[in-house]
Amino acid sequence: HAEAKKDFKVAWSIYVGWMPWGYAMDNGIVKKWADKYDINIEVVQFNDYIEAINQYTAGAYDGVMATNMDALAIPSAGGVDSTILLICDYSDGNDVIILKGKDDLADIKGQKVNLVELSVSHYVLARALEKIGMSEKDVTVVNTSDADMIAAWATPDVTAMTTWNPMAAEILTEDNANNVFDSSELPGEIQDSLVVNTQTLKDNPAFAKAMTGIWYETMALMSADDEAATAAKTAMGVASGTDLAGYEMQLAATEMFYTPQDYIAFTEGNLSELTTFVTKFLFDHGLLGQDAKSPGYIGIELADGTVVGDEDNVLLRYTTEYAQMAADGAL
Amino acid sequence: MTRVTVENVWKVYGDQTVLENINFETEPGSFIALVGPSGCGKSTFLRMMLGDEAPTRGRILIDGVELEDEPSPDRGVVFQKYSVFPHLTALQNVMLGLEFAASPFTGRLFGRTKREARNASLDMLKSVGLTHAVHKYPSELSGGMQQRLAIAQALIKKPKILLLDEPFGALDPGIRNEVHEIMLRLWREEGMTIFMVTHDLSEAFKLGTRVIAFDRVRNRPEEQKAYGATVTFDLKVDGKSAPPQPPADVTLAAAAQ
Amino acid sequence: MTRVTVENVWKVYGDQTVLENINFETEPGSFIALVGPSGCGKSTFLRMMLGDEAPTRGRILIDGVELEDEPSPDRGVVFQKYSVFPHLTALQNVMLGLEFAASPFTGRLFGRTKREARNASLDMLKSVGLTHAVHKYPSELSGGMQQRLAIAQALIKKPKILLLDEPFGALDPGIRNEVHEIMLRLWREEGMTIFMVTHDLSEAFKLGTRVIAFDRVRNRPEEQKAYGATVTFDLKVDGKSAPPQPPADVTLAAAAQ
Amino acid sequence: MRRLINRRPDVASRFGLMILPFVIVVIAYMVASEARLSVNPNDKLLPGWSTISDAIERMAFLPDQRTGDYLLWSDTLSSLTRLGIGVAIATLIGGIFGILQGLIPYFRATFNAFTGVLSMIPPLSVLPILFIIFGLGELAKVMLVVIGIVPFIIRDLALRTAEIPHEEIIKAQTLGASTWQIILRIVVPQMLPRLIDGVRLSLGAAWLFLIAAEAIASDSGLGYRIFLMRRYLAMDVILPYVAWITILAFALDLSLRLFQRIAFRWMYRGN
Amino acid sequence: MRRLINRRPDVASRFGLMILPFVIVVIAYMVASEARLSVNPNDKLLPGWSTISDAIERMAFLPDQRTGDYLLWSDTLSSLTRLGIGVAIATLIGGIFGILQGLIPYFRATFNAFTGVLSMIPPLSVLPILFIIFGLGELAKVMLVVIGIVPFIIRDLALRTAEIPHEEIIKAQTLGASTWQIILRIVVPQMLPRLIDGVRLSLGAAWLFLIAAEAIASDSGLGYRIFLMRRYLAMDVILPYVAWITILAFALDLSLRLFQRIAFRWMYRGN
Ligand SMILES: Nc1ncnc2c1ncn2[C@@H]1O[C@H](COP(=O)(O)OP(=O)(O)OP(=O)(O)O)[C@@H](O)[C@H]1O
Ligand SMILES: Nc1ncnc2c1ncn2[C@@H]1O[C@H](COP(=O)(O)OP(=O)(O)OP(=O)(O)O)[C@@H](O)[C@H]1O
Ligand SMILES: [Mg+2]
Ligand SMILES: [Mg+2]
Repeated sequence: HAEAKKDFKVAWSIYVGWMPWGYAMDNGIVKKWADKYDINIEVVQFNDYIEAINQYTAGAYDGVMATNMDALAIPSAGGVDSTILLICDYSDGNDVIILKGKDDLADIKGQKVNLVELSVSHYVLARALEKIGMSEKDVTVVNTSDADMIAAWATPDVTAMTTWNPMAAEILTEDNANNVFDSSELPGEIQDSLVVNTQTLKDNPAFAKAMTGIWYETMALMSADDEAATAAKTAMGVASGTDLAGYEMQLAATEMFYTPQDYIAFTEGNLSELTTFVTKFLFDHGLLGQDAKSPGYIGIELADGTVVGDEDNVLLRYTTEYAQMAADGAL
Repeated sequence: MTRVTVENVWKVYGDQTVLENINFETEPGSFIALVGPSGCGKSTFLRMMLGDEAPTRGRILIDGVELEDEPSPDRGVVFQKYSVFPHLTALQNVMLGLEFAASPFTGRLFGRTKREARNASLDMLKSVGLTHAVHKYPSELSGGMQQRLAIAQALIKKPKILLLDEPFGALDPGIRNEVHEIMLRLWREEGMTIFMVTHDLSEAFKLGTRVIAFDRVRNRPEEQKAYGATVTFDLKVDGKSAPPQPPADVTLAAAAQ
Repeated sequence: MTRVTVENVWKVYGDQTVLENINFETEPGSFIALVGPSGCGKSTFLRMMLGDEAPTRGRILIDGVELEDEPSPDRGVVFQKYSVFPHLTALQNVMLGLEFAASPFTGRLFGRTKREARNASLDMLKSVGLTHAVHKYPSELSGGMQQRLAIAQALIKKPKILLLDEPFGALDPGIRNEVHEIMLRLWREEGMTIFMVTHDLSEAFKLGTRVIAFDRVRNRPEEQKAYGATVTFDLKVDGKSAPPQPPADVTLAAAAQ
Repeated sequence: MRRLINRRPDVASRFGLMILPFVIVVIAYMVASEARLSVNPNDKLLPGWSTISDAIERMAFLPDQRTGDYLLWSDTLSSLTRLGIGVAIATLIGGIFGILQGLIPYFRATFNAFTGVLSMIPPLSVLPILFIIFGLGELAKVMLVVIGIVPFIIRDLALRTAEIPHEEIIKAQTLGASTWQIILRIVVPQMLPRLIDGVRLSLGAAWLFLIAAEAIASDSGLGYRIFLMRRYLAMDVILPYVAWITILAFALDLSLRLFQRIAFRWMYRGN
Repeated sequence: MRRLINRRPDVASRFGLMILPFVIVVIAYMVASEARLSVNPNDKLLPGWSTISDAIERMAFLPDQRTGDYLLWSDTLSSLTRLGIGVAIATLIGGIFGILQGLIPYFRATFNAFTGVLSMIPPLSVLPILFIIFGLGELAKVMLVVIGIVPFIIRDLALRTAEIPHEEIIKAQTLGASTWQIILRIVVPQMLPRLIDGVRLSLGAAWLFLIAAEAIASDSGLGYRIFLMRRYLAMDVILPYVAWITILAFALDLSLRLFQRIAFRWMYRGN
């Protein structure tokens, strides 16, 4: 059912790499680009990341900020054909395994690990254990709400934790907290992306163009080395509940894709290998659906058109088409 | 003037027969006092008169027409308690019946009709001696005043029949006498038929033109369920101003269980 | 045998004087009937006798010793309502007083002491005619039975003084007569002093050896607050079996307000 | 020695006793805070008074750097608006359904079991469905409050309505009232104060659901702020917010009670 | 035509009316589900019956691949244990404080205002402090339930205790009872059934807090599972879990009521 529409809603939640969306909404960048293409775009902030993805999956939103892993496990596994329009950043140290009083990852054996179950943290833990020849069977996972990580750390019961920034940074200021593994050892595996409904995208290229325009204009603004950039980053820091310094610290653990070229170059790298790590994790945890017989149950179409996994069940796609337009100045 | 005919009325709750085979007919303008031991079914009988309950067998006729099967303004009632509305002042309580009749949708009157209803109600309150309390809420009135208010409230609808269920049972003896006088006067003026349930035999004989007693005839335990109370005596009282002496042949058993 | 002396007792609530200048002394073994209009302070007086309230001025002496300032077992009480404990059977209600005395910590008796308390209680229940109902809960008893139970419960503590606040006000006339007889018998047997508040003058004269009426003397609105009720008549009744006729010189005003 | 049960504190000691537990809590907090701060001067869990008062000043009396709002007040406005609308809707629905359910046998037969079952469902567990049905704007938050408290209000009011003495209903009918007139002139006026009682009883739950809704999808409100700050364990902000919510809850309760006293004098006249 | 208020459905139509709203809800669900599934056969929001019954079979009757547990039952056991312990503790504390607060003037003067304030604090907002005091294990979850419902139970019971007719207390004293004996023999036995009423009224809140606690830090329990499944919008699991919680809540309520009837016959004898 091909139908062009005028009103679009995109959901985002507070995370270092996505703060620019809020800034763009507050400062007229969204409106400017929407007007340019004669559409309306509302960028809506969610307090709860999962609720944002659920809303998108249920069809209430046209786009959402999500990691590649969650995009695959929630909308794609739920039959909603989704496209990664652009990758905002990848986690380069934002996700951290922290041990209390110990400084070697191997010491995690036998401990209870507090983390948000089935989230990126869980993935980082699984990958880290894999790297040192252990598996999840060697630890006990305790599901803990992200909002309570810091308070949880302060209790004596909690000795091991996997979480992300800003909580991780906050916890690491404690003397007994040691970073034993972080996502900088998994470069590119955790991609924070703008995910949109594939059908909507097909029917409304203007929407994709506007979103791409918004993003790279905001990126240009904040990556410059001037007062405007500082002001923008200060605003983003405050909006996420910290300040400029805190926000800069989080940015340091994030590989932002400030330009379309960064993104395009990334997709031309080992993306297909990276996705297999993710699909394996999801398959192992039963998150590809009850019908999934192999990690490749859901096909993932890369930017160059190749498909990882089942070609007949492609439900997640990467596209660089619009980033390329941005790179070419064609928006 | 109204004639009530009770024909072979039975009332059974589940497997418990409460009343059996009640038969009588009243003269127009009678004041019937109903007496009987506690639990014998006096209130049940009044509820049937009201149309709140239906007889299990038999029927009740008013002027030859069978009773409506739900309460209606031709049969007013005064209970021992909860007879007036606590959220309305005395005046509002009395006006209520007039408002219901004249204003089906809002249940309230305005302007001239309201003034008329108000005046009629004030007259009625005056005749029960509540002129000084028209703007008080029931919780501010004494028990006797509340019962007088309840009577005024019922009378303003000019019911053909007035049903009273132990209306004065909770009052002090002195106050009770006062209310008796008012009651008798209103009864004479309005010419309606009154049924009054009471536990007090002297009250029954003082007010009633006829005293009817309900009682169970069969009282052995195994008979308790199957048999109910019926009319055990029925006596015309002549000369209403006679002293409140029960006639010698009437046993007190009916009032004391 | 107990002598109660009431000396110049006043009771004031806030700025409302309820009782003023009450003075009398009772003979040992009296049965005092207290009458008076509603709200005149009869219950307040009983509460002071109980020690539940303190007199604002004056004092009450028992055999020359000032009252304890809280309820104690030498003064038993029966109220019109809530006099027995709904969660205990008749027998348990009566045993309770014995258990309190003998078992400070658990409030319960076991073994032999329990059997003794039980037998004493059964005797007491028998003397008020409740032998067949010893294992029933109060909600299963009629009003008259509940009041007899309350009396038994109070008497088992052998109080010097028994205080009754309209104990029979809610009972049917027939039942009331029965309980009167029981009451008189127990009073004679136990030889205690009884204070009974009642609204019913004939009851007062039937049971009392002395009838004391409280009433306000000054009733003008501006005097309402400053002046309370006091003793307006005080009459010895001789010959307890005399018919319940109030003496000619006593106005009924005290009972009817 | 009088029995403990008969001893009553005088006015002065009553006041002293009343503030005693509060004083103890404050002292306990101070001691614990002191202890933690002496180990780690940057401890965020139990901040000292000065940190807290700084935070209060920042939130309540200085404009936010980003938006220029005074955050405490704009959060309060958002939350109270949602709460107010939610409670108002719940009161309206609860009032209508409660009265009909308590009064009309056919209505009761239809809805009694249904509201019973509804009241047993924990609303938090059906949040995703609520958000889909009501979208994610203000409506969803308001509706969570409504759905959270309306079954209670209905059931409470239906019980109260059924407690109206049967005599009153009969009496009204002998005065010629129709069902509609009975509802309008007899039942509603007597049930309004009870409805307020029901609303007062459910205010606690209403706050709970409001905070839960704001925690999940919102960008302003007291609950939003608390959950945002929890990510940083900024107890210096959270504690004053909690205290503020408590004060607001108290004030709401009090004003409902006052309103009840003033609007329904008949309940309080006489005895 | 009789007035609507006087018309009563007979047994058959009463039953029909009772199930009517449930039938309507089920049909509405089926229609909506059908509509969504026809657009996207993998839709997770409103799964069809077969998907749901598969999920029920998987959760209730097949062992989990990873742990070998039957998840529904192990979750139920965890949750009911926590709920049971929490409610039991709250009942004990609420019983003791409620009775003392209702009966002893000095106690009331000390704690009345305090429990009033406590009951206004939304417990979810002070979670970090609870974690510090009670850790993050089972204790914390149980304590959240306790703290969530205990102020209500105390206040409810204190009110009920204060409603015991003054005459009874006086009478007990004239029978020679000390304060302790009054509590033991007069007040406690009469308040136990009321306490059960209070507990029944607070069961809804108890479930809510249990679910919230399990959502925050847990590795089993009904609330844990619902919030974990929420991550994947697995409504095929969430809906049966919600239904199951509703059934459990009903069963608990019913068994408390039955217990009350059996244990406190004196309340139900006679009239
Ligand atoms: N709705 C009912 N269902 C079953 N039994 C009932 C019902 N109403 C009354 N009864 C029974 O019918 C009998 C008569 O009750 P009723 O109230 O008419 O007595 P009464 O003569 O008015 O007694 P009292 O003098 O105490 O008011 C009683 O045994 C009562 O238990
Ligand atoms: N605790 C109190 N505080 C203030 N006023 C009180 C209190 N107790 C009683 N009163 C007032 O004292 C007066 C006497 O009351 P009391 O109950 O003693 O009257 P009574 O003679 O027993 O009346 P009744 O015959 O109606 O029982 C009344 O006006 C009452 O309002
Ligand atoms: Mg009756
Ligand atoms: Mg009195």
